[in-house]
Parts: sequence; C-alpha cells; structure tokens
Amino acid sequence: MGNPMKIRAASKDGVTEVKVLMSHEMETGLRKDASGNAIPAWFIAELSAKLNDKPVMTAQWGPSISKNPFLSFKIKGGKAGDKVAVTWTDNKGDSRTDEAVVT
Amino acid sequence: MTRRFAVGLATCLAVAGFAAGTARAEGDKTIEGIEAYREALKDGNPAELFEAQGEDLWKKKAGPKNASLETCDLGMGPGVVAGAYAHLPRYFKDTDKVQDAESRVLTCMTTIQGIDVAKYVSARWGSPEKDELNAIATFISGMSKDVKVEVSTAHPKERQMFELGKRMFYYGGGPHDFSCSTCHGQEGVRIRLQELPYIPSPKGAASGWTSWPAYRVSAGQMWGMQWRLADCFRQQRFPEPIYGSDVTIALSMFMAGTSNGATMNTPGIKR
Amino acid sequence: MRKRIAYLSGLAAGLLVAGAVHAADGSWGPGADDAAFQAMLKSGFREAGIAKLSRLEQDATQAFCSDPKFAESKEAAGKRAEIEAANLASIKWPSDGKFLGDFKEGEKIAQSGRGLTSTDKADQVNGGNCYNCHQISKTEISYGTIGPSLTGYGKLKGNSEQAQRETWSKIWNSKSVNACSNMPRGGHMGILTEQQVKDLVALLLDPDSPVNK
Amino acid sequence: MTTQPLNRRGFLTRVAALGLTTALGTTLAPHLARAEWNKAAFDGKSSAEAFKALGVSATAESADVQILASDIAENGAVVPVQAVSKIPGTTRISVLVEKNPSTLAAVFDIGPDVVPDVTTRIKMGQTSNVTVLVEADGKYFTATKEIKVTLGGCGG
Repeated sequence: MGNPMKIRAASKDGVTEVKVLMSHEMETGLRKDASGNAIPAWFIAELSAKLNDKPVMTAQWGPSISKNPFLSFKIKGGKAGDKVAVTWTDNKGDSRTDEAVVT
Repeated sequence: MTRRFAVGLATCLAVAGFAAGTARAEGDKTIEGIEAYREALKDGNPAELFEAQGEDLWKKKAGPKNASLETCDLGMGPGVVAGAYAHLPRYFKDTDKVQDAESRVLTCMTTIQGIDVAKYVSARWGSPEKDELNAIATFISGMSKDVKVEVSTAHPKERQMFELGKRMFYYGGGPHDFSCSTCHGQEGVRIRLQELPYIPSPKGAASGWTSWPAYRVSAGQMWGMQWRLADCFRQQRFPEPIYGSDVTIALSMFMAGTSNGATMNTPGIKR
Repeated sequence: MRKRIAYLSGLAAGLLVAGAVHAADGSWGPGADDAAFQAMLKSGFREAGIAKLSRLEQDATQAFCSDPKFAESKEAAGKRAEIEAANLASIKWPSDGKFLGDFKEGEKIAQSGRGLTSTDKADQVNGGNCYNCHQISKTEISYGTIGPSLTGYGKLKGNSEQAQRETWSKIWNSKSVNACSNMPRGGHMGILTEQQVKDLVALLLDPDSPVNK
Repeated sequence: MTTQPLNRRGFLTRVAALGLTTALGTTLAPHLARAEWNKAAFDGKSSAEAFKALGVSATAESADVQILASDIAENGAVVPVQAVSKIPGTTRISVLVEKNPSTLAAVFDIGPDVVPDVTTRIKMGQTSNVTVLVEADGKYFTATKEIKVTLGGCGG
C-alpha cells in the first residue's frame, strides 16, 4: 500500500472541485538503472472517484502520467460535508483509497 | 558588488547588439510560454505529500531512545516548529555552532533519539535516509510558510558564518573555474531558459532562499537546501559538500541573511 | 590541465593581492579570516567520483578572480593584464595550423552541458556548455544569456585568419581576453579536445553554419 | 516487488474487485462499469493504433474540445494538461501524446455527475502533438495542440 493521497474538495456555486495528489513512482518500464538493468514498469493503471459512495468517474492511466500524479476534476453538485473518495490501483495490483470531506 | 566583470570578447558585444532585435520577439514568446507552464504547476504541488511524510517522521518514535523529534529545539524553544525555519540558520548554544534546519535535525536525532547520524550524512542523495531528512525539512519549512525571514547576524559566530558564506559564494575553482557567482552574480540573466537569481541582492537572495525546500518536477524529487547546494556544487564541477557542513551553512546564512524581511514561500515547486 | 599552479602559491597570490585586512564595511574579504575559511573548505567537502578534493585548489587566475571587488578595481589593472598575458602565452594553437573543424559537430558540442561533474564518468565526452550561456543557432530557443548572443557571429566577424585566431583564443582560454571572464577555459583546462575546439570555431565562423544563416 | 512489467494476475483480481464494487452501485451510469485496463490501447505507438484499440472510428476536429496547456514545457517530465469538452453527452475524454512510446496517456470515463473538464500532468519525451479525444453519444471529436519541450537548467 502506497503513501496517503492528498485530496482537496471544495464546493462553490454548485460545483465541487476535487484536487488529488498521489504518491507514486509511475515508472515507464523504459528506464535503466545505474547498472544498465531495465527498471520494470510500475504505474497507476486504474482510478475511480466516488461522491458519497456513488461512483462518478473512472479512469485508465498509462505510464505517460507524471510521477506523483496530480488530478483535478469537477463534480456537479456536492456540498460541504459530503464525502469524496478516490481509489487507485497500480499495475502490480497495489491499491489505495483515501477520502476527503467537501468544504 | 557594484560593477560586473566585462563579459567576453569586445567583438562579441557588437554581435549581441546586431542580433538582439530578432531574438527578442521570439524570446518573449518563449518566456510567456514558460510563465504559463509555471503558473499551471502551482496548482497542486506534490511537496504536500512530502510535508505529510515529514510530519509523520517528526512525530514517530524512533532510535535507541524510542523518542520522537517533537521536543527538538529548532531555536524557538523545545517543540516549537511554527515559524522556526524563517529564523534559521542561527547560533545554538548547546552545540556552540551556527546551524540550519537540516543540520539541527541531525543534532536532535543524535541527542533525543540516540541515532548515529553518520549514515544519514554519508547516504547518497535519493537514498531512504536522505529522503527522510528531506521530508522532515519540508515539513519544518512548511510550518514557516508566509512567515517573514528574520535571520540574526548579531552573534559573532553568525556574523562570521555570513561573511564566510559571502566569500564562498565568490570562490572559483575546478576545471571550469566556476563559482556560485558565475551564474548567480549578475542581475537579469538566465542559464538556458532558467532565470538565475542575483543572490547578493535582497530580491535575488529571497527568490532563492524562500522557495526551498522545493519539489523538482524534472526528477520528481523533494530537495531541501542542502541538496540544492550540493547540486550547485556538482554543476560547478566541485567535489561534494558534506551534508550539514559549515560550507553549506555559510552559504545558507549568506542567502538567508540577505533575504531578511522577505516572506517564506515553502515548500516550493521548481522545474 | 596545463599550467595549473599549486594550491599554496595560488593562496599566496590571493593573500598578496587582497591584503589581510577587513574591508571598511567590516566584512571578511579574501585575505582576512583565512584560517577559518581554509578550515571550512577543508572540512566541508568530500571526494565524489571523478571530482577529487584537489579541485578546491586554485590557480593564480582563480585566486585573483575570487575577490571580485579587488579584481575589478583600478589598482588591480596591472594584475589583470598580467593574468591575461600569462593565459594568452599558454595557448596551444592547432597542431596542423587549421582552425576550422566541422560545424555540425560543433553544434552538438555546444548543446551538451555534460562532463567532469561528480556524477560523470572519466571517459565521458565533455560538452562545451555553450547554449547554457549564449544564443548561438537561431533555431534553438533554449539558450542562456550570461554571455552575449553569438547569432550571426561569423557574418559580422568574417572568416579571416585573424578572426579564426581570435575565436580560437577565446574558446581555448577565455581568460587570455578577459582575466575574470565567466567563460570556462575550454582547451586550457582540458575540458575540450583540440578537435572539439576546431569544431566550435567552425560553428561560429563557417559561412555554412546555422549561426551565420 | 515483482520483476514482471505487468503482474497480470494481481492486477486482474483488483480490476475484478473494482468491477464488483461498481456493479453494486445502484444509480451507476453503465459506462462507468466497463472499465478494464485496455492494454492494446496503451501499447499503441501512434494515435491511429490507440484509436483502433479504443474502438474509435471516424473522428472530427471540434472547437468544442479544448486543450488548455502552455505552448512550452520547461520540463517534459511534468506537463500540465487540462482537457475540456463542451459537447453535450460527453462520456469519455482521452489524452494522447503522439510521439510518446505509449501514445495513450489517459482515458477518463465521465459520469453524468461530472463536468467534462479534467486536469492532469503528463510526461513528454520530446516536442509533440497532444490530442484530446472526446466521445459523446457514440461520436468522436478531437482537438490537437503542439507542446514544445525544452531543455532547462545546465543540461548536465
């Protein structure tokens, strides 16, 4: 299990803007280490976001997403006190879910 | 430093005048693009992830004494983290030394946690040990965000450290004859597309000092000022400055002291 | 690394030129508080890869230029001229008398900022670091401004033997032209090979080079 | 830690688990449940290959698809890109970097409760066209922008 995400969710004019920072290497599989050995691909492949337990968005990512990924998206509705949850799963099967309360 | 060294060949200066017209229009567009890029990066700084890790490490019991760093005195009394980074480096009576945040953390790890920090000092950049130190420095600096830099040079050792740092700044050597001032010793220039702060001026010192520790997007790494300085020396073709050594603290003291009155903007995000 | 002057003589030169006094503003210039400065240097660094501790030792040029306040002063004019003359005298001219290499190779060397750092290997081909500080070919938008723009350099300067000699001396040993130039002494310090310096001269002077198009 | 590029079994188990959770959602938009990591699409070496694997047929350029990104990136390791669709019924937004070894960077399946406006950061190996592909009501729309990647710093 990776390090915790940082999730911010703020509601304004009926739209909740969610900003997520994830801690992940996002290795492409194309790089080599100092001794010339290929570093295996290791990246977040699947994402899902929920508002109060209801899935609102899913995503598939490839190794072209930057290290320590950032994602921002907007949910229609949502109000202070609602819960936003984000789950990622990487290509090694590791997964992590974190939550934030909408402000 | 009032005057700059004359730059290069006199004949080159004539050429510079000749080419400036066309270069500028193209250059402005490039700079605009780069500014838009930097603006876009500001929203969502992965440094926050490291701040959180640093806070965990600060509060976690560790070492032979199974103690946390929460009682560490960063200069504002035991356990006070808020605002401490903005007053560092400073003289500490217990060690009879001027210390920056990072060398002070080593002191606390030694005295409070009973950890032999030698392997933290010698560990390579990017090693788990150095990552821990960087995360802790990131946490500490974040607790001084928006605080005014107020670094004392009143103590004779502080004054001496400041002056040694200034002298180090101009110390040129190695196969390329580089000193810190080669790149950071004149106003308004850049290396490739990277603007270079003119460190001897309060504005330049502040733009450097108040934005580190920073997340380096190029490497996806969190760098404290110790790492930043070590990489400057690497590019200078110098040997490696020892983590927490007086050379590094002197340069930090020179920058911090020169940027007094500026506002801490840490942790930053950089190319 | 020709003409490297030993550490102690470099230091002595520093002492001599600066004088062991505090400046009027109370600051420690070179020459003052030397013991503390030397102790700091000595305890502050460790050898890393090819970057040995001997790199901290200054030659006379480096020692002189490490005190810019003095080096730029009127009193130092004689010393500046002396340093320029010594650097000029040390220049090695092309062994076959030909100054111009291949400008295409020159462009690659100008682009590269690699070589001689603590993380580089000893057999690494060194770059010239040129674009770090100069605008050169118009098509490269990522260029530095520490040095003057060199776009159109050959167009303006021509391609006479005199132009070739001047360009060679600037690249081989910049301090022969300006004692405390920010520019590295490419040939003199062994950063660039003779062939690389030829290729860079061609980049600047060859009429077909993108610099002059 | 596995040495295989893709630990298929572990990964598929997770995907199955995700599928199960989403299937239990009561008011779930059906397309949110179809997520299975599209290996062929991410293996695509060009937009054409990725489009094919994504089942994309005819595409049309549209001014209602926007890529908000700076013209120049100071470093290719992190290039912020905002992808916006003004087209009603948008269900999917994909981001592609033509010259990357893996052209497809991301696919977002947008539920009815989400504004088709997502921002992320991508790697770019070199200056390249970046394309945003939008699926709305089974039709495909695109916008393309060139982003220059420059060398910053000392180049060492």
